[in-house]
Parts: sequence; C-alpha cells; structure tokens
Amino acid sequence: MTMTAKKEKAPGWSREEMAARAALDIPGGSYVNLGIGIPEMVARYVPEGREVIYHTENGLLGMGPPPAPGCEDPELINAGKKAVTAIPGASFFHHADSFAMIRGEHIDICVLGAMQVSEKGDLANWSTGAPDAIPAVGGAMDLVAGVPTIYVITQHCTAEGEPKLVESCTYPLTGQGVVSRIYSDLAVIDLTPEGFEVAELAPGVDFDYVQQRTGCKLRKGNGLD
Amino acid sequence: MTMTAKKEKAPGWSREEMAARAALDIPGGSYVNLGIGIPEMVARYVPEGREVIYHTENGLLGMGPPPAPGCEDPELINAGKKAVTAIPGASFFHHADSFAMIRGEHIDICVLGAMQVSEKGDLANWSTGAPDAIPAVGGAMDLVAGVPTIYVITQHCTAEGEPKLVESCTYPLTGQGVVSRIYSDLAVIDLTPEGFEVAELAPGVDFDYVQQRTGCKLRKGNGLD
Amino acid sequence: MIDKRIGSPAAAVADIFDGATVLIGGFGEAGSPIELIHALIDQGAGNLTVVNNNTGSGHVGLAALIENGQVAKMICSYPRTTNSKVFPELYRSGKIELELVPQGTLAERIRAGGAGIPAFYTATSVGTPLAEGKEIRAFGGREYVMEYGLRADFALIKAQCADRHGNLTYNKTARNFAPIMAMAAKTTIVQASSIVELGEIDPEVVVTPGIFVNRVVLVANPAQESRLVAEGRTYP
Amino acid sequence: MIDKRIGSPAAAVADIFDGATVLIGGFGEAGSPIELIHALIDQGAGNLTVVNNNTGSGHVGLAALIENGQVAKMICSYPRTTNSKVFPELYRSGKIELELVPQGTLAERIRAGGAGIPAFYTATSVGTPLAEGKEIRAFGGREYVMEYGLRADFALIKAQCADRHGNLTYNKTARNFAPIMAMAAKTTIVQASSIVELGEIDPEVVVTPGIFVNRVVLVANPAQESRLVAEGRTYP
Repeated sequence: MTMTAKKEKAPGWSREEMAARAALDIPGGSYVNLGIGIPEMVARYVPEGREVIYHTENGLLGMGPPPAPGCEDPELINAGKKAVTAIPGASFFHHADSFAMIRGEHIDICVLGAMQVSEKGDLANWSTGAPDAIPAVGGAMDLVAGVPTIYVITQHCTAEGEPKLVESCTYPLTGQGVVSRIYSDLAVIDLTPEGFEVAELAPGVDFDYVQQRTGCKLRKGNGLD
Repeated sequence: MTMTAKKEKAPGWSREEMAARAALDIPGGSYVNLGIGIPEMVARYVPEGREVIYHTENGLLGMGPPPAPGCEDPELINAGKKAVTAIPGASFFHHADSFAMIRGEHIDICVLGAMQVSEKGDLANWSTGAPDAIPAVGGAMDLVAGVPTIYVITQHCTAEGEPKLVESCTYPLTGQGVVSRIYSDLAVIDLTPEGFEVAELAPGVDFDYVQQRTGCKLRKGNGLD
Repeated sequence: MIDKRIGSPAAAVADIFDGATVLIGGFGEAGSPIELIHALIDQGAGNLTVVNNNTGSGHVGLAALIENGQVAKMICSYPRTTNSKVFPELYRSGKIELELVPQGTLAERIRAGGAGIPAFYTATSVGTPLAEGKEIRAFGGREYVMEYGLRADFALIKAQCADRHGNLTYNKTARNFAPIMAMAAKTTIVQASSIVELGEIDPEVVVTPGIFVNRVVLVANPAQESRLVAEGRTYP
Repeated sequence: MIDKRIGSPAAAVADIFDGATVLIGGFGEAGSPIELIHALIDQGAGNLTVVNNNTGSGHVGLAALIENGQVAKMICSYPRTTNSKVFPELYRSGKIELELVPQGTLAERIRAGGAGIPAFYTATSVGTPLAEGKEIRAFGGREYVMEYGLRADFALIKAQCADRHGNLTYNKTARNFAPIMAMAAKTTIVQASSIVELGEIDPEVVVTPGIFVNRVVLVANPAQESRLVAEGRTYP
C-alpha cells in the first residue's frame, strides 16, 4: 500500500484493496480459480471463518499459500508456474480432469484480469491482436466458458489512461457475455442486461469521476444515492 | 471333456479345445478382453512362456484366475459378475477410462461368443430380436467397434442345427465387418475380402462336412490341400 | 468450515424429488450404494429416471426401487442378469421405459455430461439398431454416431474412504461408474465405508476430488446385495 | 515376459522419425521429460509437430529442441513464458508454425484422441478468433464449437514411479498432461525417476495403466529445467 513519493496518490483502491474487496464476495465453501496477477492476491484476504478451496488448472485442487523460501518444489506449482503448497484435503489430477472441473461448471467462481470488458460482459484478456504479438491463450477461454461466475479485477484504465470498460471490445475476445462483476481501483461494477451498473465507489471517488474514465455509459446501482 | 453316454460324440473340438486353439493365436504381450462363456476359458490355455494381460471392462487390467473357494470378494469381479483376482501389476480404473482403452484401440484382441457371423464379418451376439426379449447389449458393441482384432469362439451350429455362419445375419447386429477369425467346434475360419476361408479343420472333420453345416459358401485356405 | 458429512442415509436423500434423474453407481452389486437406495425407497420419490448399468437383483436395492414403482425409466446397458426378475416383468407389461445404451457409450455420455461436453462421436453401435435415428457422420473415412452428454439431478454412489471435503477412494472393481457419476450430477450423495480426517487421504491417490461431491454419509458395514438375494430378503 | 524397460533415453527415442507428431508432457518445467527431449536432440529427427502446453524456457529441453530446428509446428496453448526466447524469434521470422489451442480444449482433444472419440463439442472459444472457421452448433440453446480428437505417433512423458508393465504414478502437479498423452500416442515413451518390481505399485493408485505405455527408461535424477536455465546452460 506504499506509493511512490514522486506523484500524489490517485484516489481509489490499491491492488491489495481491490483483491480484498473481491474476496468479500466469495462465499465460504466456494471452489475458486484465481488468475495470474492481482487475482492471485484474493486468496490472502478471505474473511475469517470462511473456508474456500482453490483450484489451479494445472492439476491441483486445494492449493495453499506459497511455500517458505527454500521449500519450493518445482513439481508443485500453480498456473502461473510459481511454487505453491497443497492444503490437507488437496488432490492432484491430470489436465483433462482439471478442465472437466472447469468446463463442467464445477468451479463456482473465477477471478481474472482484463484488458477490456464491454458493457455486454464480453471479456478481452489474452491478446492485443498486434501483428507481431505471440498469441497465447492458456486456460482463459475455458475458464470464462465453463465457470458460472466470472469476476474481473483490473485497473479502471490502462497505463496510458485509456478506459478498459468499453462499449465494445477492440481486442480479440476471450469470451462473450461472461463477466458478472468488475472490481476496479475506482468502483465495483456489475454487468446487468442494461450494461454497467456501479454498485460501490472507492473512497474519495464519485460517480462522475468513474464515468469520465469509462468508455461507455454507466448506471447507478441501488446502493448509490 | 466328458460327453453324455446317450449319444455318440460328434466329430470336432470340445469347448476346451476351441478355447485352447484360440489361445495359440494370442501373442505374448497382448492386452486381451475375453467375453463371457467359452471365451473366458481361453485364459486357461495360454502357451507356456507367454505373458498376456487381461482386461475386464468393469475396471480392471491384469485380471487373474478365479479365487480359491471362500476367498471371493464381491467387489473384485469380472464383466460376467464372477469373482476374479488381480495379478501383480494390475490396476483399477473407472468405466470411462476402461472404455477409453477399448474405444481407443488399446486392447489388442477381444474374444467373443456369437449368435451369427456373416461372410462380411458382421457379428450378431446380443439379441435375437424377438419381440418379448429384454434387450441387453453390455459392452459388446464397444468392444467390436474399438478392438482391432475380434476373434469369435462358437459352436458351428445352434442347438437346433441351424448354421451360425451365414451370408447375412438375420439377428440385430453388434457390429459390421468386425470379425477377423472364428474358432468353431469344426474349424478355424478366417474372414477375408472374399468371405469365409477355412484355415484349419478339427480332427475327423473334412471340408465338405463343414460346408454342409455353413449357411454360405466356404473357401479353402492355403493350409488345406 | 466445509463439512459435507451428513448424519444418515435418510437425511442424505431427503430432497430427491419426483421426476428427478438419478445416477446410481455399481456394476451388479459391486459399488451399489444399497443403503442409499433403501433410503430412497423409504423416502418415496417417484417417476424417477434411473441410470445404472443394470436393473438390480432379487428384491433389494435397485430391483426393490423399481419394484416399488418409483422408476418410470431406466437408462442402462444390460437390464437382465441371473437374478433379475423385477425389471423384465415390468418391461414386458409396458410399465417401465427402457433406454438401452452400449456400456462404453453410457460411460462416455456420463463423463461428457460431467465434463461440459454436450455431444461427441463414437464408432460404437454404427450399423446396428442402437444407432437408428441418430446422426451418423464420417471422420477420416469411418462412420461415427453422435451421442449426447448425460447430466443428472442426483448421483448415489458408494466409496471406500471419504473426508469432510468429499474426497473419495474406492475399493477394487466397485469403483466402476462412481467417479464419472459424481461428476455428472448436480448433487452427488456418497455412502462411504469409512470417513477419515482431512489430509489422511494422500492427494496423489484421491480418485474423486471433493469438488464433485456434495454429501457424505458413513455406512460402516454396507449390506452385501448377493447375500440378501441369496437369503430371499425383500425391501422394504 | 512383458518388460517395457529400455536401457537409455537414446534407445528409447531411436525410432522417432522425420515428420512425426510428438506429444511432450509437462506444464512449464513440471513434468517435462528433459532427458528424453535431449536424447531426441541428439537423435536429430526433424520436421516434427510437437504438442506441449508451452514452448520451453532458455536453451535447454523443449526450447533447445525448437532452437535446433527440429520442430516445424507447435500445437500449444501458451507459447510464451518469462524465459521463452527461442520460439518467439522463430515465430516472428516465420520459421515455425503455431496452432494455438485453448488449454482445456487441448487437453480434451488429447484425451479424446486416446479414447477413440474423433470429435466433440465445447463452449470454449465460441465467439472468439480461435473459433473462426470451425463448425458451430447449438445444443440446448447454447453454441458450441466442434473440435477434433488429437492422436500422435509418439509421446514423451515423465513419471515418478514405473514397473515393467508400464504402470505409472506421478509427482504432484508434474502429472498434468502425461496421463492423457500416454493414451493418445501410438508409442508412449516414459522416463521414470524410479522403477519398482511388479506389484509394488498398489493397483488402486496406478494413474496410468501399463496398457498406455510402450517403453520405460530410468532417469533417477532428472535435471531441473529452471536450474539449467538459471545457470545459462544450453543443449547440446
């Protein structure tokens, strides 16, 4: 939660706060897959008293926190290829069984990063479509197609200040109409049949501030004045 | 090999001899599925020095002989629901994996019984098609579709003296063009593009004797004069 | 705390509703969850579609469920066995429907249902009466029939060992359909011969991960169907 | 006697031919059969189609096989990782072909190939560029894309423990693609960290039954790819 001294802290949630906010919405007993990056941090913020089971698509259910330094096992890793641990009650399985869990709608919630989300719930998070890019999709398309509830954690805008929440994605899609809720640094935003609806604002952020940084029209949710 | 005293022994092989003859054609190292009835007996006659692995489609590779009386385990059975044993090197697996072995052509040889075999290699062995019969197919259709080599062991004729080797099956098919070789009580008969070809005759049986008991034209194989 | 243990077979099957599709594990008596089936008989839900490889033996377990008039339709591969009298009689008198499916296709349909595969192609049954009316399609010069994934409202299965997360192991050929049925049901109900502490089942040897299991009930000494049949027992 | 043990990685891969399709196990370095890959580099077969989730790291293992010019085409889901330089350069210069497949579709295609399923339907990738040109079909009001089973000439995989029949167990998340790749190849070649007597692996815990395995070679102390990469090692 430290910021560089060089520039004033922008209003809104930090990466950790976004992860913590998302963690609040994951009920105890859920089977959850966390994407690489900020989504991984969600596991640190599970509220007291909730037991949540983490799935990593490379063949582990019951993924635990990273091991102590020096205790890493190169054959016990997560989908981001980082060393992890296995909790009591864990199980190992092969890739076809792992994606049967995903495609068969057995995983309850998946939290992913995003390049763009459209107001129809389309997600783009695997390719900029640039001609010299090496395309790489991993398990993202399987997750959004198979997991009933897809949460996105993302900065509201790109590093260049471009909105990531848009009317229509310009990047190649990961899936159509798949996103349920977005946790950005500025707000919690639901996908509804009428498009984006702001459910909650970060401290010091007002609706207009979020609207100005969004590529399409936002609606106010019931929780907002 | 005992016969009732009431009638003279018909020429040809006994059930045990048919099974033993078929066993000669199973190379060491084969993965084999044996049907219920005479095919099951093939396992008793594997020639010395050959190691053959038996698969039973209810989830066991490395099926061993029946247990000693009193040592039966109702949870260790074969596809005929009879008590069996597991050899060292055996493995248990679920039904989808078991039929992946079959459908995916991993089992080398399957030995089955037959109601009828046509000269095109069609097999009928699951239903008489009688209107009051309870249809029951089990794994027979999967086996004939997935196992590259299908051997049939069968009496040459029905109990009523009707030929089982026919031009065209009148019973509902188990599979089309699937049979490679037939071991009957009278002869060993190959399926060739030109139809049935007699490869070997049982002792005391001549070609015409077999032909008279067959529902279509037989050809003589190279081994016969 | 995630705790899928439940106190009794009766409590485990209490919400099975009229008209439900129920996958029932077992190949003959091996793996048959007989105490759960008997609880379902006591519970009384009717008009069920039941998926099992067979149709039970004697007058206990699955045969008793059928005999009790609770099953409108059976989906199975081999509806007759030595001691199977109940189903054949009802079938001949037109009182129960039968969908006959080759055993491997049945297993693959259940696995597909559990794995989110709505349909697939198999060579099994092509050219036979069981492919009639189904879509045939050639791949690489060979004909295949299209079959649909099969999902269900409930699965009743038997396991050897379970923990509170629902991780399961099985005993020998009693494994058969249980792992794939656990995958294919909205609610999977397990009777386990033992329940151990979390972590006692090695993660390498878990056959059914807990994600596929909803309820686990301890039945420490399950009845042996063939023994009940031999004794001429009936249920209820 | 059935004895699938073979004396060396070189002997195990000797018959891999130019133009072969080769499944290579591993998710990153976990489960990568690095000694078999290095033996394949020594052996020199070219114009290969290689299936792996990734494209290797540094200049050892799969990356070295690609760098050595033996791979004409990669089928994978994620061809770039932190230390992946070889594939991106060849790809940008048009010297290697890429078939990008979503990870779950890749796994299911391999499993289908091994299970005799020529094609199946999945919702994965519908509405995305990866479904372009593929057949789309609706089941129950939802759209799915048809994908083909994938079979190969060879599979190279890494196991923890093996016996002479080829029964295998794995270590933790090094299991990943190996069991399904073993099913989908005509010839499956295994490097095992230990080989035990027949019967020492409990039949309940065998992950890959020997029927899916053709050759087993003992590599008691396999190299750790990330360590080689960190040391800046190259192969050959």
